[in-house]
Amino acid sequence: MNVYAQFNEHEFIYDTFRKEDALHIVLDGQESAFDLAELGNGRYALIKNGHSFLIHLLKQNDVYHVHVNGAYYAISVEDERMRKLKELVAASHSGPAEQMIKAPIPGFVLKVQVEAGQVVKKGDPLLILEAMKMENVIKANCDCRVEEIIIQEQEAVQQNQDLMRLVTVDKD
Amino acid sequence: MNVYAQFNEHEFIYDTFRKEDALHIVLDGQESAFDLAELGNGRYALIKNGHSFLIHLLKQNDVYHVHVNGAYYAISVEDERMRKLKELVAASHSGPAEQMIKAPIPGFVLKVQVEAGQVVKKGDPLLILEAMKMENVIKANCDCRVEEIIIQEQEAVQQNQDLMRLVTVDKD
Amino acid sequence: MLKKILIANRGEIALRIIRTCKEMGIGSVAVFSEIDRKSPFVYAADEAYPLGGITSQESYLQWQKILDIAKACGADAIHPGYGFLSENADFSEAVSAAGLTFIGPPAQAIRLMGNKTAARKLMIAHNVPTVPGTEDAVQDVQEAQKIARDIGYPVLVKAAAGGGGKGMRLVESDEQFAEAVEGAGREAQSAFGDGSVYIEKFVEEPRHIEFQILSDANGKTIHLGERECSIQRRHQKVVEESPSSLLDEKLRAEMGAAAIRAAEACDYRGAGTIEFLVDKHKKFYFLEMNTRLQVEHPVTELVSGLDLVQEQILIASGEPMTRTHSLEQFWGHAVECRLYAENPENNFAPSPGTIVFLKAADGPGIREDSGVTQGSEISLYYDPMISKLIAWGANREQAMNRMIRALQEYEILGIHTTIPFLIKVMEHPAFRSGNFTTHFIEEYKDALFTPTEETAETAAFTAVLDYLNEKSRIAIKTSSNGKEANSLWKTIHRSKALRS
Amino acid sequence: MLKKILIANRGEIALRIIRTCKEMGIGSVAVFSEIDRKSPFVYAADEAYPLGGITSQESYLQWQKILDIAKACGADAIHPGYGFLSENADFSEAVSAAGLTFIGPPAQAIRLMGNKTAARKLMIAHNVPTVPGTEDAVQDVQEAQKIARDIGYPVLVKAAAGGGGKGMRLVESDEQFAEAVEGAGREAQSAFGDGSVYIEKFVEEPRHIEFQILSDANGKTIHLGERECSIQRRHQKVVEESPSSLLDEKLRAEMGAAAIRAAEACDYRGAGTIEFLVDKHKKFYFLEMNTRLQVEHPVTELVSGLDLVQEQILIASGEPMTRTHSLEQFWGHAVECRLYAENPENNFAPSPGTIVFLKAADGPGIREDSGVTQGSEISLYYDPMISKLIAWGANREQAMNRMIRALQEYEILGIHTTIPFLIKVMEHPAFRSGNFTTHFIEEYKDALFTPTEETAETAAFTAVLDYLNEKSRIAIKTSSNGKEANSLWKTIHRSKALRS
Repeated sequence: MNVYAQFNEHEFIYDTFRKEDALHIVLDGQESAFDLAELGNGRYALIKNGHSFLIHLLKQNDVYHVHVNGAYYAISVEDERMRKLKELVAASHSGPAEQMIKAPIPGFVLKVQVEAGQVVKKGDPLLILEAMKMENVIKANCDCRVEEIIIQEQEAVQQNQDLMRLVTVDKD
Repeated sequence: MNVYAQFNEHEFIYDTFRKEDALHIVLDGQESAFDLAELGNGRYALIKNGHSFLIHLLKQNDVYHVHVNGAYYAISVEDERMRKLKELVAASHSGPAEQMIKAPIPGFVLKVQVEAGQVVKKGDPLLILEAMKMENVIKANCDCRVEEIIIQEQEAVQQNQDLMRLVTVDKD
Repeated sequence: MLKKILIANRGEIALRIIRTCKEMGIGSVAVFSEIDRKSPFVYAADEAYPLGGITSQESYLQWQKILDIAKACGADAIHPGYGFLSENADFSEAVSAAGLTFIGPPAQAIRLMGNKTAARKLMIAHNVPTVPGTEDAVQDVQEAQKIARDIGYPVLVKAAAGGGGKGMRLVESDEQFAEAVEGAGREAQSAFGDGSVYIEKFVEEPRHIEFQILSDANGKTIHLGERECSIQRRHQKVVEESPSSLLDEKLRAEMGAAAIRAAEACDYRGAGTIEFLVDKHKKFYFLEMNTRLQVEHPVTELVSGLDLVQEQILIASGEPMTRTHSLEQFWGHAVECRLYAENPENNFAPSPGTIVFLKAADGPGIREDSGVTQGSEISLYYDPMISKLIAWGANREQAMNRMIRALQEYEILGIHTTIPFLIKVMEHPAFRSGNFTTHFIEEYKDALFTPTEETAETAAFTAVLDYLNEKSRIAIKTSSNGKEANSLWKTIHRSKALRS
Repeated sequence: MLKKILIANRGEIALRIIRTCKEMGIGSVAVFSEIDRKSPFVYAADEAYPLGGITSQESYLQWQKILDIAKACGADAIHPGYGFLSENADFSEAVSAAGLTFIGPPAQAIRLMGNKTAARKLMIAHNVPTVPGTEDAVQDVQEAQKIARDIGYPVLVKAAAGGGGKGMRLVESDEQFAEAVEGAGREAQSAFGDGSVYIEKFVEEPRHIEFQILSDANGKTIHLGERECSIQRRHQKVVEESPSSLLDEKLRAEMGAAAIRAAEACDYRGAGTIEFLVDKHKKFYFLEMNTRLQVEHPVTELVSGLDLVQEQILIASGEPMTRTHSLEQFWGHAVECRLYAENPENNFAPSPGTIVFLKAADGPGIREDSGVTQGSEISLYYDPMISKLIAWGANREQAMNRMIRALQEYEILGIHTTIPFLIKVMEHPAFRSGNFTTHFIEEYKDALFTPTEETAETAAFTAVLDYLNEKSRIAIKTSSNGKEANSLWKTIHRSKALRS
């Protein structure tokens, strides 16, 4: 069965199957010999084709947060079945999808940079949240229209508090 | 209620009581103001009369293994009731008490230094156990008579394996 | 010698000071906010007393409480660290008035150097170069042009009431001047209702280079060489090193002498730092003086062999300093990276949380000044800097290589840190060449913020293994009717492993 | 320059070598036993291959397997570390025969210095002092007495077949000699059935002082000063430092020159150590040469600024060494403490187990070369040394004070370590004075093994709190019918806390 791992714009497509009680993982026709030892606390010692790594892995909200050699990756994984299921759901879904923007950290709303009804592009700044004396720009994560602005400037917000409701803009 | 804490030849006798929902601990007429914060993993931050300590505490087989400032203490604690109970049991117990000497670590019996029937003093060497390329002397922990020698020289032993049976010698 | 020192600070710098106290046989007293009860600096100190409160305002800035604790516990001195009360002249005075020793300069020196205009005038009077420009706004174009010619082009024309780049012009030659002043004036007039402008020398390819100075109880001042602090993000230093690749012996001697003049000008005592900007012509200009211990002091310690906190305590005790001459020969090279609990992938957003696993880097040439440990909770209330990693090498290349090695092996789980970003800085060709300016991060941001792809496939591979393992566990769980299932790894991971 | 190095070792020294490889941009290959699969040195290396097996014999001593792996993975050199195969001349030869570079001296030098009698003869021939004595047993009393007079009293008379002190006599003057030889001979005859005896110079108040040497590819040899290693337990070094308090410049120059002669005598290449005994008259005697990297090499690194593993790799690559002159000026002072997984309260019994919490010491002047991490399992199969803590100071006192500070703040839970004992060594007046011999631990064992009482009451107090807390929890549990009870601390510990 194919398993897809996505990181930024990259996608790695692994062919995985079980044979003689062993798990086989093939990428681009190359099979990896591997040994994964769990060290506890989300730490793993991986040897893959002789190359040795210490890996930190933490799964949160379906995203794998992975550290290798001081580098950090946020990776999404899904298999063939899940992907097909998702496509079916997406196709059957009518009307624009709704997105709730939540506060990633507790803070203080310094500035709201959009207005209700405004159309924004993915990456456009929505508001500035101040926390730990630092300004944090909260950006749109899709091409959207701002449906509702729930908070106000100068308001203190808790982590995960709803800030804005967006709806995706139909590209067709 | 009195609580006794023993460390080597020292004994600290604490008077402990509860008043107004608070625990009071008095040593030699001096009460301590304290704040104990648990840090996890057996670590505690103790502030006692303004003095601050990081303490490692691990309880094993009724002994508190405590590390403070790089020093190590093995401390036994009992309260008045327990102590009285013990004394009653000891008084009612007839005949000599039996002691089983067990291997504290896996190893190899290099030399047996006593014979069955031999009377030994507390601290006398009983046998030498080799482990990690080091010789470890196992000593008598009481004034005793060697009742039975269970292992032989040149024998490999597991941790906690019975090595020798001793009986306490009546001092009267 | 002082006997017991209260440290009016928290985190890594409190721990740093406590350690020197221990090494000198001096008692140490911590004070702490409610948030910091479980912090390493609290249990590392000999004594600890609660300040109560959560925010800095409620705790570490509560002088009267701090003074009361100091007196009650019999401390004879207060070390303010950096930040918080360290550059507060009134506090310094209050400490002295309470009969205690303030480990820092006299209130007068703090006050003088804390006032930008006064400090600038004092420096000019003592022949310490400052960025040339007009003190007051000029409205006459011809007079302004005369000044611009004196300063030498390029110059900046800046709106007196300005900000945000409005009413600002960069003027590269005399011919452009008149038009630029008029344009800036018009723009300023319309933006701020005030058309007056300043003229200031434009510092080209600026580098931030500072000198560590020590002044003993008699006012005898030495310098301990420079620190290169040009790698900055939003005017916050990120990486510091000593010595600087820019300075040669001649420039070092000139700047060092200027730094000593600056300290002498304000009748300084203790450890202080003179910050300079150096332009592409190696002309240097006084920026400001920090009248306290600097965050980046460890790089100077490594190349000088001194313990700067110990020197501060010696000076405050009226004892002679360890050295009596300025540092002329550096012992190798040292680099410091500040570790922040921030997510560089998300615009350096603070990353509060609990450190669930921590294994610092160790081995040759690595020093760490950390304020946290496994189990520490990083809150949003204080500065997000959690630790400083410092690498020493016989030369700059070895120091950088050791730093990369240490950053790569540093393990911290539960919060985001700036480690991935710092590795990119250390590896960047411009940083490695030693040829960079304070614009480094802005200039190379594309390279510095591109995720590393080298180990991406390995990360993806491990995530896939975990995914498959979890799925098979669920499968087993379901089929065996809720019974606890074993990890599939135990059966699968060895089977293919290491056969090749 | 070498491109990829296989490290035929484990633990801290494997990690130490891997780190230098990384810093030099050289590939590193680990090989590991079954026990070591999860060890830091395995995941720190670029590549790792299993040797299988558990004991050293089954794993790290399996040369052929190691050579096969080295060839298969394309390594061009093997670093043996210390112990295991490091002083095995046959292995060194086999590595060369396989077309790989052995990072160490030629087989011939290993063989020569590995043979005690041959090495002794070679040293005498090259004017390197050895402990005077008879090579062969003497049976004629008068001949023996003549030798004893030549050597100078005190001498030891030792049974040729002896051991355990039987048939041994210390002779302080000529008058006692004849009787002592006869007595020793009789005792030896009755104990071992062989009455022949040796005569050997008795080294009074011996100190173990060794010199680090480096010989480049052309045989040019320099020394990097001495290490003081007199603090030993059962002939195992426990604490090492550099420089030694005993040596003055003159003695250092003499011993350094002798060390260089010793290395040149065996046509040495690479890093090596010449061990000497120094007696109370500051006379020094060659003891042996270690033809490999020494456990205690970090103290020399800190006072010289060199990376000795880097020097080994440079020399093995045929590149010039970093220094071309012997070290005459030390950069401050360095002390190393070896941390063993042993229980000093129980006669240093090994303390295997899992490290459940680990927070190493950090801060100014502290370096650690560790081989373990939190979660590591310490087995009984290998050497119980788990880490080396090294402190640098501007002088000996600061280095010692920093070491004590670091040992006190070092946190390791789950196994016993020698930390409590090391603190006592560091604090002992004889150690602090610099005036001690190899008998230090034996001589002062009463003080070194008396439990610290300073913090005993605090420990007892905490144990009592835990006891009361547990009891009250049981009580609550019982009364509330098995419902999970909260810790009483939450309610009690704050109520009395910090009110005073």
